[in-house]
Amino acid sequence: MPIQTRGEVLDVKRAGAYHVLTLTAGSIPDQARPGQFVAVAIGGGESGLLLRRAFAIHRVNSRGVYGGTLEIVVSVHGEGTAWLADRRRHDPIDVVGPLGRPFSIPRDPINCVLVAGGYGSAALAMLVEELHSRGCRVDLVLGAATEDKLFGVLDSKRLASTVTVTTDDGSTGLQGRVTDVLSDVINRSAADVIYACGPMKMLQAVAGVASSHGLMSQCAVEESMACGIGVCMTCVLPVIGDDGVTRMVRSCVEGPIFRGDRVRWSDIGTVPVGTYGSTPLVEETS
Amino acid sequence: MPIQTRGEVLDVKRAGAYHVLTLTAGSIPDQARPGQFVAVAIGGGESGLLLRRAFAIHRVNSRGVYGGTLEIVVSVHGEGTAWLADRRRHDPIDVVGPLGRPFSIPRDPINCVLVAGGYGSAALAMLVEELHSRGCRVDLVLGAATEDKLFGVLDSKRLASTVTVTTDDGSTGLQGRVTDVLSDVINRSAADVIYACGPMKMLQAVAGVASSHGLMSQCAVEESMACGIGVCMTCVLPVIGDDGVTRMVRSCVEGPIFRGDRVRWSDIGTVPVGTYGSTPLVEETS
Amino acid sequence: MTRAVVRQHVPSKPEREPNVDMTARLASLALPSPVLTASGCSGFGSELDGFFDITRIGAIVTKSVMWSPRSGRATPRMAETPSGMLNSIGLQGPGVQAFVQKDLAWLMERGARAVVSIAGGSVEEYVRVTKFLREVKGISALEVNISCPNVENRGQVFACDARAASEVVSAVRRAADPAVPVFAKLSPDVTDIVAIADSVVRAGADGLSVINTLLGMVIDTDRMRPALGGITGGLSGPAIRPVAVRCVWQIRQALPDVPILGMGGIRTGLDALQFILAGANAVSVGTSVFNDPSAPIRVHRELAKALEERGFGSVEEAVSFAHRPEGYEYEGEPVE
Amino acid sequence: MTRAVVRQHVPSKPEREPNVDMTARLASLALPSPVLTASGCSGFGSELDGFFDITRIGAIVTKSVMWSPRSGRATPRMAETPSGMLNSIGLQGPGVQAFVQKDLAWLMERGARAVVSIAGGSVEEYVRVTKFLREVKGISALEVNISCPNVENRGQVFACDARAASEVVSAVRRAADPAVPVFAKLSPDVTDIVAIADSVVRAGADGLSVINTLLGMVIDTDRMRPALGGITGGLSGPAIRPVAVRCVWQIRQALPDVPILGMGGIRTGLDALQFILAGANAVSVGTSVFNDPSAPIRVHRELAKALEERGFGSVEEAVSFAHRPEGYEYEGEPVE
Ligand SMILES: Cc1cc2nc3c(=O)[nH]c(=O)nc-3n(C[C@H](O)[C@H](O)[C@H](O)COP(=O)(O)OP(=O)(O)OC[C@H]3O[C@@H](n4cnc5c(N)ncnc54)[C@H](O)[C@@H]3O)c2cc1C
Ligand SMILES: Cc1cc2nc3c(=O)[nH]c(=O)nc-3n(C[C@H](O)[C@H](O)[C@H](O)COP(=O)(O)OP(=O)(O)OC[C@H]3O[C@@H](n4cnc5c(N)ncnc54)[C@H](O)[C@@H]3O)c2cc1C
Ligand SMILES: Cc1cc2nc3c(=O)[nH]c(=O)nc-3n(C[C@H](O)[C@H](O)[C@H](O)COP(=O)(O)O)c2cc1C
Ligand SMILES: Cc1cc2nc3c(=O)[nH]c(=O)nc-3n(C[C@H](O)[C@H](O)[C@H](O)COP(=O)(O)O)c2cc1C
Ligand code: FES
Ligand code: FES
Repeated sequence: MPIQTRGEVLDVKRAGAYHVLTLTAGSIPDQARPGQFVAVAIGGGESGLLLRRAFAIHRVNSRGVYGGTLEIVVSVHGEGTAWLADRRRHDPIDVVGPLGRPFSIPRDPINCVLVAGGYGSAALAMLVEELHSRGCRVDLVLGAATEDKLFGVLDSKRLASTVTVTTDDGSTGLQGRVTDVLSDVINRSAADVIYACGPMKMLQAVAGVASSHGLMSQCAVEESMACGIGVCMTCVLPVIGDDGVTRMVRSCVEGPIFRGDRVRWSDIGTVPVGTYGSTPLVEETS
Repeated sequence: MPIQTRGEVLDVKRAGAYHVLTLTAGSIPDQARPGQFVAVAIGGGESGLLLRRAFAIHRVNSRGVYGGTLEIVVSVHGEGTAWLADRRRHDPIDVVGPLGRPFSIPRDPINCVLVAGGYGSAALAMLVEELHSRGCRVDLVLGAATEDKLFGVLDSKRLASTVTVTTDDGSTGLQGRVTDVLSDVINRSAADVIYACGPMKMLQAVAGVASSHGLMSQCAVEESMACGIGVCMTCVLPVIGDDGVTRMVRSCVEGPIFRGDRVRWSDIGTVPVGTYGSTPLVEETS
Repeated sequence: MTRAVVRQHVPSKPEREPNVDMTARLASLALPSPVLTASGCSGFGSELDGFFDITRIGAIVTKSVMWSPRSGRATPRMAETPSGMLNSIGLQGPGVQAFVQKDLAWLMERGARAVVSIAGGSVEEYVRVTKFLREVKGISALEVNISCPNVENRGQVFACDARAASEVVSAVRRAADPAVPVFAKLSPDVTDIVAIADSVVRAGADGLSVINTLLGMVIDTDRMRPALGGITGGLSGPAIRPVAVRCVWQIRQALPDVPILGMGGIRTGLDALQFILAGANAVSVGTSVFNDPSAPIRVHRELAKALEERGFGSVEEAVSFAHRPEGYEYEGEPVE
Repeated sequence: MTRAVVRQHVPSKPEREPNVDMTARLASLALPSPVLTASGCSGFGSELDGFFDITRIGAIVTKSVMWSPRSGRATPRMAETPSGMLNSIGLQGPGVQAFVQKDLAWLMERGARAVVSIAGGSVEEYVRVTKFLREVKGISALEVNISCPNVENRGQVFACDARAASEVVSAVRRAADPAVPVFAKLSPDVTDIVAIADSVVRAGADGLSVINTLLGMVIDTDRMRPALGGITGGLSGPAIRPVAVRCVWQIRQALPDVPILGMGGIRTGLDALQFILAGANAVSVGTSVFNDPSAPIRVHRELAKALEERGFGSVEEAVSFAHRPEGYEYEGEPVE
């Protein structure tokens, strides 16, 4: 069960374009599984920013000097992330987590390809460890617009069999997109399953490549979330259920990990015709 | 002319119940005169507290290592003052000032009694220096509810001829109110004029004592202010003009220093009958 | 309106429970706390139960439910705004049948009180939902969300027209179990909320929920289009609190005896106290739950403490206290 | 509504002036900037002139002036609220004669443009003020503050009734110098703001100022009474921005050609851009001045930069741009 806890910032480090924050966070580190996230409150009592911000749990350390700690990787985007990047050691911080369903972990030691765009790799670090500890082969594909927006390349090399890097501008690695190299990596590694985290467009493309190879993909999506705990219905996207019916599904509690072949990527931002409960001719408020 | 400047917190010290903040503040320290105040913005860009908070300028140092600096004395009251008390060295801070009209300074070296309640003494420090430098005799009366709410007693002893202290609970000095001792001090020091800063009720009482001795008093009032610069009309109180007519006068630009005999103390919070422009039978919005 | 003789501020020690009767009387209900959740901000209760014991607050007000399952609107469904947010969920929900079988059953079994919020696109739909709920035992109250477009009248929102609002409320009142109080939830987006309040009370509402969201809009300055899939959305959160308190005050002035469930931007116990002093018999905590999932129980605690410090022996004594006549002065003013 | 062909985001160097024509066309006016002050939030201009050159913004909108001097309401006149504030000033002012002799004369001599806001308790008072102002040369526009209680109709606010609002506006339009545009300032506290907008435009308004404050209230939880001397007050600041943007959007949808001066919670250039994209031809910055006395000129600068980054060559191209049809897509979406 998720908890709410008042922790403390232990450290803020720059890593390329990102800020890595280490936080104490009660029992969250003990509970956290790969793919889960936390929701962080922004500002103090005087804050006009009401909604928590969601961040993948990058790493946990359940037995540090300060009790359990966790790391998040913050890309500054708007006011909330700017505030976080501005934190200093010992600042208080209010965290809810762990949230969402984790990645499914294979029982057998199979071959896994993990694909990340930008800070998406932050969400994969714990997964790499877990898969590795289960004897899986892990091949990584990391992409970003520019070199400074890559995250965790060096770190990944420790446990992954291969790490392939792409950048849009060719500032490092291969010039291009992760999907330009994905098929090759899949073939080379004889992949059994794909894990992915990154921008929606990338996930869509990765899910497509996976399907074309007949592979299952698990994608960590990012939808705007007001509550993060399943009570507000803002974070939905159209997902096809086991019964073949499309539903508007909450990504905070039923995700953020979805099977790539189940998300109706092209229809995100719409309620596709035939969605369960859709009444296209009537419009209602709130 | 007041300016707006982005300064930095250089120091935060506790002093009894108060926090003394030292700020860099552009050219404000150079311009500031005794009795003027600054208006400080609360919170960063994410702040939901829109209105600046007003603080008397306690001291200035126009040639410090960091350029001009000023001190304010903060009594924690609500969210805004709590935020200020929480500042740390090098935090940015946005200051507008110097605001308001200063105390009138006598041309001749006369005898002055200064009365302060609580943190009101913060507003009198520069005045003491100024009066002293002009050869005035200065006698101080400082009162507060309890000892920790007295401010600047020791400091005052340096330049004042006498310092009389009262507390409501008798925890230090004489038990009672400043007005219990004021007549004595006036007589003892052969006072020519009274200066006062503190809660409205105290000012009213001091103005009364001054009048009963036939003395002029200058009182620094505290009204809720939305703008502090004269554009909003929230900070008014009923003041009798030279023409004998009562007007609702802006305390931010026409005050905060008023002659004690001109403020209609008992009528604060009302628009007294006969006030210029009052139309008691009609109610209008905004 | 009960008037209390107010005693001096009594600073309370944090450890012990404040000595205040927190029972809220809301129409025929007696709830153990005057703090409820708000419809659409607490799902059907189960998610919050992990953060605090939901049986300890007044009630869970469930997400407005319609007759059929509904997919709701396209995303984006939210936009953050200064001290608030916009939402355009479009009443996504399972339909009343699945709601009763699954969600309401869970709440009942859990021992929590449920105020069931209902919605409809026509008077007929409201009645159908109400009749279905009539067969369910244990519902504390119905809250009628009338901020829905009337499909039979060019989508005009029921709550914005005294006649349409009264029609819905009177039909629901007639269809519902007579023992279950019916609350009408008012929209602030009207010229005269007192007139609407008066009409729905005449139409049979046992109480009023005040207020629903304000109609608002954000333009996404990157896409240069409305930020929400639904174009406009409902504004909620502390930003709207002054409007909500004003609505409660005005209605209490005009209707001294009507039970009022106040809401709009409540974040702390003192915020809740504002509503109660203005005339609310109980309050709902909505958007603040997104910031602090245990906000309802924290608000309850803070409110109990604030009431005790002000010398009230019960919530009821504080209800409408800010309306007391001029002479009736409060003694406990803090001394400098 | 001018539609622009939008070019790619052009990151601008901070040093040079953005290459954007900032002329605002508002009825017959051509102002050098689309950023104005808001009535009641900038006095009569002189105090702000110390913080920035007031001749560089579109205009100073002066505090609403009535026929006679007015003392205004009792204090407290303000209460801070989340991301906003309440005020109940009660139109304190010098009366139109002293205003013209002293304040307006100063503004004219200073070379600033003045939009003069007028108020009244009756149609007759509005007309009297207007006739007096007709003799004064150099006024850029009149803004008619119709959020005043009508003393002849039990204090009902003119702005809340289409007929009363139209009567005032048509009388002012007839009494004013025909060369001076008359703007009617609308209240958001109505069920249907488009209906009011439509009426006052039919009554002769050359443009609309959208919006005035929302009616709100704060209870002081220490005194346990309404915080304001005036009991209720007007809510302003960023808190109300989504309501204001929605009002501008709705009016622009219904009245494609009416000049709109948008306002309500504008703090930054991107906030101003929201209003312009939603349909405002120019904007007023009100409450934010209290936070940042040079906000109007900063908003002007930030807006110019934001327009250039989005590929607009002029303010005018951006007006109503968020209403463009679906197919008309924006090319400059940021790439990850
Ligand atoms: C499950 C999940 C995991 C995430 N993990 C990370 C991570 O590890 N590192 C990281 O840098 N970012 C992550 N994000 C995105 C991050 O939450 C947003 O960048 C952040 O909320 C933006 O806040 P802001 O105040 O800076 O931006 P603003 O644009 O000012 O935010 C305004 C509102 O929109 C919401 N919002 C804006 N962008 C996003 C977005 N991309 N996703 C969700 N909500 C958004 C905000 O939460 C806020 O409510 C994650 C998002 C989700 C849903
Ligand atoms: C000219 C002047 C000089 C002052 N000098 C000092 C000083 O030297 N030291 C000091 O500690 N305080 C001083 N004050 C009072 C100080 O401004 C308030 O205590 C402070 O604004 C309270 O803010 P808050 O957010 O903590 O309280 P809140 O009650 O949360 O504030 C809410 C709103 O009310 C206003 N407000 C509340 N109390 C006061 C008050 N007493 N006076 C004016 N506005 C108020 C705030 O500015 C804010 O807008 C002075 C006030 C004025 C007008
Ligand atoms: C995400 C969200 C969904 C809501 N859904 C409903 C709803 O289904 N029915 C309803 O009556 N009110 C709904 N509301 C309105 C709230 O119940 C409440 O009246 C309003 O938000 C004001 O209270 P608050 O500021 O505490 O949130 C919703 C509000 C939000 C923020
Ligand atoms: C202190 C104050 C005084 C105001 N006085 C007037 C006024 O005299 N006439 C008027 O038309 N509007 C008045 N307003 C409303 C503003 O002009 C503006 O319409 C409203 O505040 C919304 O804009 P904002 O959020 O930018 O302040 C006043 C607002 C404030 C805060
Ligand atoms: S974010 Fe509220 S339900 Fe998912
Ligand atoms: S505080 Fe605005 S006029 Fe004085």
